[in-house]
Amino acid sequence: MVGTPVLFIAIPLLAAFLIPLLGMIWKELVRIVPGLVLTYLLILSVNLLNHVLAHGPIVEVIAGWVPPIGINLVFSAFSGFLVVLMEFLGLLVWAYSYRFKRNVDYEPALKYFLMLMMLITGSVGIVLTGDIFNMFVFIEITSISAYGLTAFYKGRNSAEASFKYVMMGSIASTFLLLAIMIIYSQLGTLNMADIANRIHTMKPAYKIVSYIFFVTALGIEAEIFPLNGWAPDAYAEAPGPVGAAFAGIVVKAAVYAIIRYTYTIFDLSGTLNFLIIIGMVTLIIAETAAIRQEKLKRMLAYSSIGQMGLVLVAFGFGTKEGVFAALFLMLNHAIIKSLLFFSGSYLVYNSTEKRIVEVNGMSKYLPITSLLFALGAFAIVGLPPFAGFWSKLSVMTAAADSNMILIMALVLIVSVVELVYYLRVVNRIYFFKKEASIEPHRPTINAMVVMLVLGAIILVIGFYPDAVTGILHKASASLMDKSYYIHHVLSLKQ
Amino acid sequence: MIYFILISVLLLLMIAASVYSIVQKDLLYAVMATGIISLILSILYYLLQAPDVALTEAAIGVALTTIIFVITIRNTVRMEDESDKKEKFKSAVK
Amino acid sequence: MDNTLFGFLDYAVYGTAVLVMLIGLYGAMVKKSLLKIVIGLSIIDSGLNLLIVAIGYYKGGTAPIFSQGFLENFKSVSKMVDPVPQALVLTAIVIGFGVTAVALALVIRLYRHHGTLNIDEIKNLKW
Amino acid sequence: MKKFLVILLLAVLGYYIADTYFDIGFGQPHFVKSAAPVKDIYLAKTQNPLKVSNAVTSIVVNFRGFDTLGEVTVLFLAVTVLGSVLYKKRHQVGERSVLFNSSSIVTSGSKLLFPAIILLGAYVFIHGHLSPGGGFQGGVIIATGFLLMLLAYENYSVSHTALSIVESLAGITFAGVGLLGFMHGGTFLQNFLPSGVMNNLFSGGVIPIIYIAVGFKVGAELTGVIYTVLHEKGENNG
Repeated sequence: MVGTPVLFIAIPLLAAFLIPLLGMIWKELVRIVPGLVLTYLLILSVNLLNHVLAHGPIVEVIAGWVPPIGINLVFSAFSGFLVVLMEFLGLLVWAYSYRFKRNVDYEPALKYFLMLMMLITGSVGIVLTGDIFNMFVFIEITSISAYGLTAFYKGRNSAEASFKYVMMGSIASTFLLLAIMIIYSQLGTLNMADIANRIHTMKPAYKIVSYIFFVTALGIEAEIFPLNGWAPDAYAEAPGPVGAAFAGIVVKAAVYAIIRYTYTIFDLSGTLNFLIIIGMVTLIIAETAAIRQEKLKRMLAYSSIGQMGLVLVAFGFGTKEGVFAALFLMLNHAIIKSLLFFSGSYLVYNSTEKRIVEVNGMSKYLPITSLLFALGAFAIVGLPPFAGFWSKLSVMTAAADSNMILIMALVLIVSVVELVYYLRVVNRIYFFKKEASIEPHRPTINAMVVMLVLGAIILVIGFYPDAVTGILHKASASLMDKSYYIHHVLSLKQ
Repeated sequence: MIYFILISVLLLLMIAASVYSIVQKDLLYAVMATGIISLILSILYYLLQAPDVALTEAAIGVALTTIIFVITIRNTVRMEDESDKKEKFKSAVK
Repeated sequence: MDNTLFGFLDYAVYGTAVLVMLIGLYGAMVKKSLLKIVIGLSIIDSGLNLLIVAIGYYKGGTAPIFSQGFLENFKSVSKMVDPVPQALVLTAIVIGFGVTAVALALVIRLYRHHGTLNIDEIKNLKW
Repeated sequence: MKKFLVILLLAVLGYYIADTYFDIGFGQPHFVKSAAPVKDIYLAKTQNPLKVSNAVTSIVVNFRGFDTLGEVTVLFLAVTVLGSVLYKKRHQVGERSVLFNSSSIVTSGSKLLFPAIILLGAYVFIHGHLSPGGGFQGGVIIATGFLLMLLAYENYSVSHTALSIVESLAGITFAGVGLLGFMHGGTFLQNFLPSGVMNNLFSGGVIPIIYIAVGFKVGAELTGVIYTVLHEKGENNG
């Protein structure tokens, strides 16, 4: 054993409290320390995941009180996989923005890395925690950092986007607390495993109301239609790497929470069909909206919302193949969408409006970045032999196994729609002429390294998907095995 | 009986204050009404046997939230419809 | 104390809390002034907190404090109100204050940019 | 039309919330029969191994101390975000808003009250495990003391550096005590001090230490919030 799951929360918090002091000594430390913390946590998470895959889940108890008395953290194969993904992406976002924000020597830039680190910590906390109220606290940590990061730039409409996000976020926390209190008032406990163990004794009416409140609250963070009004604005107005962090980290945490409530905690019958329906509606609305967008980042944001809808649909099959496909989609989406955000924000760096027409002929100025963007675009559409192909294929096979022909057709149609709007951008990059010659903003060396790493991962998964499928199978098995989770958490002795 | 009347009056006052703070065009008075809501809440918490929460609500809700609202109003506008932007908090207080 | 009066209170406390929440939600959804929206959000929080504390209340219970007086007179834990919702509300109040402060900071910055608080005039982004 | 739709939506929502909660019932234990409410365990353990008088304190600081750690982090982040959102230019603190011109009665009265308020706040958070109150309440009371001084004196200022040092040290104490418990007992935030005698000032193990740290942290953070907002005099309207 190299460490325990609580370090994922304790170390970043300690660092966050230290950073203002360190900043008084040497300003550069404000940037470096979050990177060191994230590196350490990535190594820790990989080690723990290896341990968990071999020996079964770790349940960490806090303050010496076993569940259901105290709060506990659960590092299973499923949550561990997401933690590794989040810490990895967080490290990449940090490395990408390290020099990007360097020339901006004003106070928000110093706080940027602190907020980024807390965004990742909050998301990791949502994934790890085994207590519903503790999850509320982590959701608030994540959202407050996200408000600050959205409002980062002064010149744009970022404050407005952030205000929208604050409004939706506070309504979300209201619903979350209402649902938590309904459950507490019936079962007298806040521990997830304990609730799952006893939920069959609750009145069905209470179960339905609290489930709907939970999904409403978490759906705001997970960008489910019609609760995603804040998302395109926040993505468009926040700095590029933050958009990648939202798509890759925050949304993943919220989807995790919805899935945890649906699969483990509630035993309602219709929830899986409910997930399929909201997922399909979100998918259709978001993809049709993405075609109409004129700004690059808004288009990417709608595409991201649509992908989350597809993930929910895949989770809604309720089979092991469906969960596997959903996890594969989440992994691919996190990596590919980050690459698109990273490279896309350089392609439109020169304009303030960030319109899609700005990318005309950028391949002459930024050949490698353009190539990486095209790679990401093809991968997310699902063209072989890139990573996205395998996840779309696994969704199709899972749908076929569950006899859902309609969904297979829908996935195909949506892929065509995606192909249309992504090809439109790639076409502009390669085959349109720039009217005025510009001085392009070249990617900094670390940004380039980050993008190349992501591109390499896309190719590796594309040509050799077995590299990840083993872990994904184990993760999906760990999510499906509800009684094992309950038993494992509640069997701890003082 | 007194307990009953007290709670009923407090609850009615709370609803009245919340309606007032939504309806009132003068944001300063609206903020004062939210302060009153918090004050009533802290008494209610005390009656509901939650002294810890009552203390917190009294300090945060009544004092701090109200004051940062007032500072914000001082830095922005006082009237909701903004037809008369010139009317400022300062002149009203003097 | 009279039972019928308590019967009325059964509905009064929850009803008021829900009503206050709805009034705040109405303000947050309908009003045009940014500050009014923030006021609405803080009213929602008030109603919600009252609701949570009311869930933990037991008729005739005492505050969850083992003072000298309690230990001498009552001795029985069952006479105490539920302390868990109170602990949760403490957390929720402080978090709500943090969110309100952030929202107000954004209001100040929006006013600096646009010179107005009316959302119809600020709306550059599509809703 | 929009108002009508909103009212309709709210009526439906309100009906479901109210219906559920009315059904749950007010004023008596409402747990289902098979439930084993954690509150009974909390109340029992508060008395015995912990020897804390205030059950809310024991829950907030010990049983659910992780929530509290997250909560002070939320406040810390709120201060950070506030500074980032309201920042104007480098090395330039905004002009102070003057809410009202204070008379000499106000100023001298504030001067008289200030030490009393600080003392009250300190008392509240030191006795958090014995009586109602604790870190949050004490911290908030201290912040109101500073608020009074900031309002009464136009030129009264709090050192921003000192605030952030106090805040950071208190935060490090909290997380550090947690990690000490981790090293000592194997779990984060575990109590590693003897719990003493009930209703004594020195009882409850690490609970008073954590609550004092929370008090300092919350006090510094809220003072920081007020200070930051107060120094945001609008540019457009002088």
